[in-house]
Amino acid sequence: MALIDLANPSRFLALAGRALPWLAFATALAFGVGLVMAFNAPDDYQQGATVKIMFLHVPAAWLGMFGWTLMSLSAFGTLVWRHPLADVAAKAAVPIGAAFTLLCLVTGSLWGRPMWGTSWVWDARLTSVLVLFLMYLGVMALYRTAEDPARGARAAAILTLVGAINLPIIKFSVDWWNTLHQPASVIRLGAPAIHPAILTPLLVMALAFLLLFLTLHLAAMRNEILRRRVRTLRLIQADESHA
Amino acid sequence: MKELAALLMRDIKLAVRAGGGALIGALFFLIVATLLPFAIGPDLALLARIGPAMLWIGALLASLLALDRLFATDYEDGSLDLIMMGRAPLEFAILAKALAHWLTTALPLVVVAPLLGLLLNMEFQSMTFVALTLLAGTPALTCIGLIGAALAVTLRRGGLLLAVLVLPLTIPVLIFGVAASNAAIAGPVPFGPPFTILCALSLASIVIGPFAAAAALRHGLE
Amino acid sequence: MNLGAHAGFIVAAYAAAAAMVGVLILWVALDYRAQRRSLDELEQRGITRRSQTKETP
Amino acid sequence: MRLWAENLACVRGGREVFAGVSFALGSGEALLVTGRNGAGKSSLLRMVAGLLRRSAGSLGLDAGEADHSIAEQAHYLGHQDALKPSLSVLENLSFWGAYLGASPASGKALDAVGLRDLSGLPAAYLSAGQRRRLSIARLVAVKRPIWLLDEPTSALDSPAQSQLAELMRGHLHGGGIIVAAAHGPIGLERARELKLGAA
Repeated sequence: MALIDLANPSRFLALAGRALPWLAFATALAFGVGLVMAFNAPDDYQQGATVKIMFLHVPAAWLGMFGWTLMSLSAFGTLVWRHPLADVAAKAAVPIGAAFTLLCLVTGSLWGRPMWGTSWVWDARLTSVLVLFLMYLGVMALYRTAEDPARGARAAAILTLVGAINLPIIKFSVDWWNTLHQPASVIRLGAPAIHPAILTPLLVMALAFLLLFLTLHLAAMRNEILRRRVRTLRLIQADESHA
Repeated sequence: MKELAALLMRDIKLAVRAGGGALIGALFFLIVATLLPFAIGPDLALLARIGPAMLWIGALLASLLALDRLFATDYEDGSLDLIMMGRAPLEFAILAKALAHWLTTALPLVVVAPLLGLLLNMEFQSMTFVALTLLAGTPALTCIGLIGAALAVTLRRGGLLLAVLVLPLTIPVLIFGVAASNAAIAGPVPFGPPFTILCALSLASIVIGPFAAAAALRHGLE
Repeated sequence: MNLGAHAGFIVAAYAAAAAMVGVLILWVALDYRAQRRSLDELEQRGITRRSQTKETP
Repeated sequence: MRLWAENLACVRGGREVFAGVSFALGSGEALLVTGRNGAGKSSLLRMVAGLLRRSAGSLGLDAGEADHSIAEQAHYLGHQDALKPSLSVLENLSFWGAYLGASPASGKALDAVGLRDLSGLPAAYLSAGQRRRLSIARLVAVKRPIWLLDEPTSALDSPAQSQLAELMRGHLHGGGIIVAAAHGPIGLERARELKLGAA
């Protein structure tokens, strides 16, 4: 199934219709297994049971970044290969990626609360995730203001690629910024020792999150194609009644 | 009265729909508040102390910069002419537009403020007080900004001109807004006096703003 | 399975995750229904895409 | 009802656009304002609509509703269509209906300009001609005695122009007054002409 075959929206819609139930089933299964393993995982010797929040926090961070990577690939599709579904994929991925990044921030602050005594601390990694979240909101705002999808597509693609190039730079500068202001009161949010009994549930949860992302993304793409079809039909409706 | 309700609803619908400017102010506010710690450093104690001031500056800029398009879009598509030919007095029509703008731009700021208080490591109690002062102060910012927006239309140059024209006028609101918030948090000064003055400023500007803006529109438009 | 002293935070985290997933699923489902409805309404009015054979409305 | 003007003058940016313009229109009468571009046709209309300050001269409406200004008893159809792209056809029309008049007849107005079956469509999708017809529908939706039309037929195809002529005839027949600015005839048979910038 060459990528080009997917180019035809109607075939994509048919495929999405068939694949969605299976994907949804796989996601539910993965979550079922993941949650059971997460809750039976041993407590971390240092942080006790709060380590269970990590099973949400870390996968959410990975998925937030996965979202932006997916958008960057789609940006290439829009700008370089002019693939008709590229912008649909990018636009559909933005809210989902933003939601996962937000979840990462929320679980991060809930995890930090018992340890640092405050719900937010300018830890380097958490701050970079916050910047990523702001960039997601920027792209969402851009899509919201551009009424005509074609124009919005190219603008969003460029912003996404510029963002992708800047993310490592931001990560580096935030790390440096964090070490520069090494406040005594902050315990470095060191990654907990990945004990196998904790690692496996983490990976399963990560898989579950990934499947969830893909399911939602496929469904959101289907919605976007329908939305654009409504738009074209409305244009035709205006032309026809003009005749 | 019905005309004003129709105008209010139209402006709210326009702001909320795609392309409308409803949440852009809150987003700007979020980004401004997030940038500050990068400049000041993650020193939580310092951030907590200057938190109220930061939130007020952010809210001030967010609500003013979003005002720039208040009359400009209506002027460009010809709606402003018809609004001036309505049965309702222009002052009340402007007040309806101001209310619509306040609901869709300034109110989200008040809602987002406590959330940003988290970033600046402020206690929950101080966050609610800052939100309260913002709630009392943002009507003044909107109504003062009205005058700038009307002038910007007649002079046909929007953007930063509005901020330059209007920012000096908002200094009293800023002073009493931050004073009230700090009084609530640190508090040698009692919360009451600055807060009541802030409310007085808002009430005064709700009266002055629309009249001045209407005068500017009437005499400016060629 | 005892969640220890900070049980509240763990529950809060999982609740937040569930809420977020719920919102996303709801958004996708409602959006799908809304687009389907506008599409059916338009097609009912005999407006069809040019790529298909163009019946006169 | 009588709309009159006595030696109106308009000076903009130090340049005298026109001066000494007088006219009087009774119920059912129409005035066609002609002249080359820049002669001040639009300025005269905007002045009557109260959107432009008079440099000199006076303007009045006898026997209209006493406490309402001319602007509140006039429709103004300018070059722009005063439509919001994100609002639908019906939303745009019913807003102006509610804002400009007591009980707007939006449905009847949409039928009059043939846009009824597009009522749910956002205005962004309309063509220039359709936008112009939706703007004209405003005149039908709300009853106002005076119509100030600035090149009303621009962007209208011939069926729409005859539709407009029909509406204007109905308005005059009902005792209304029309002041229209245009380059050529716009289907107003018994209209007096006022040439601006004859110099």
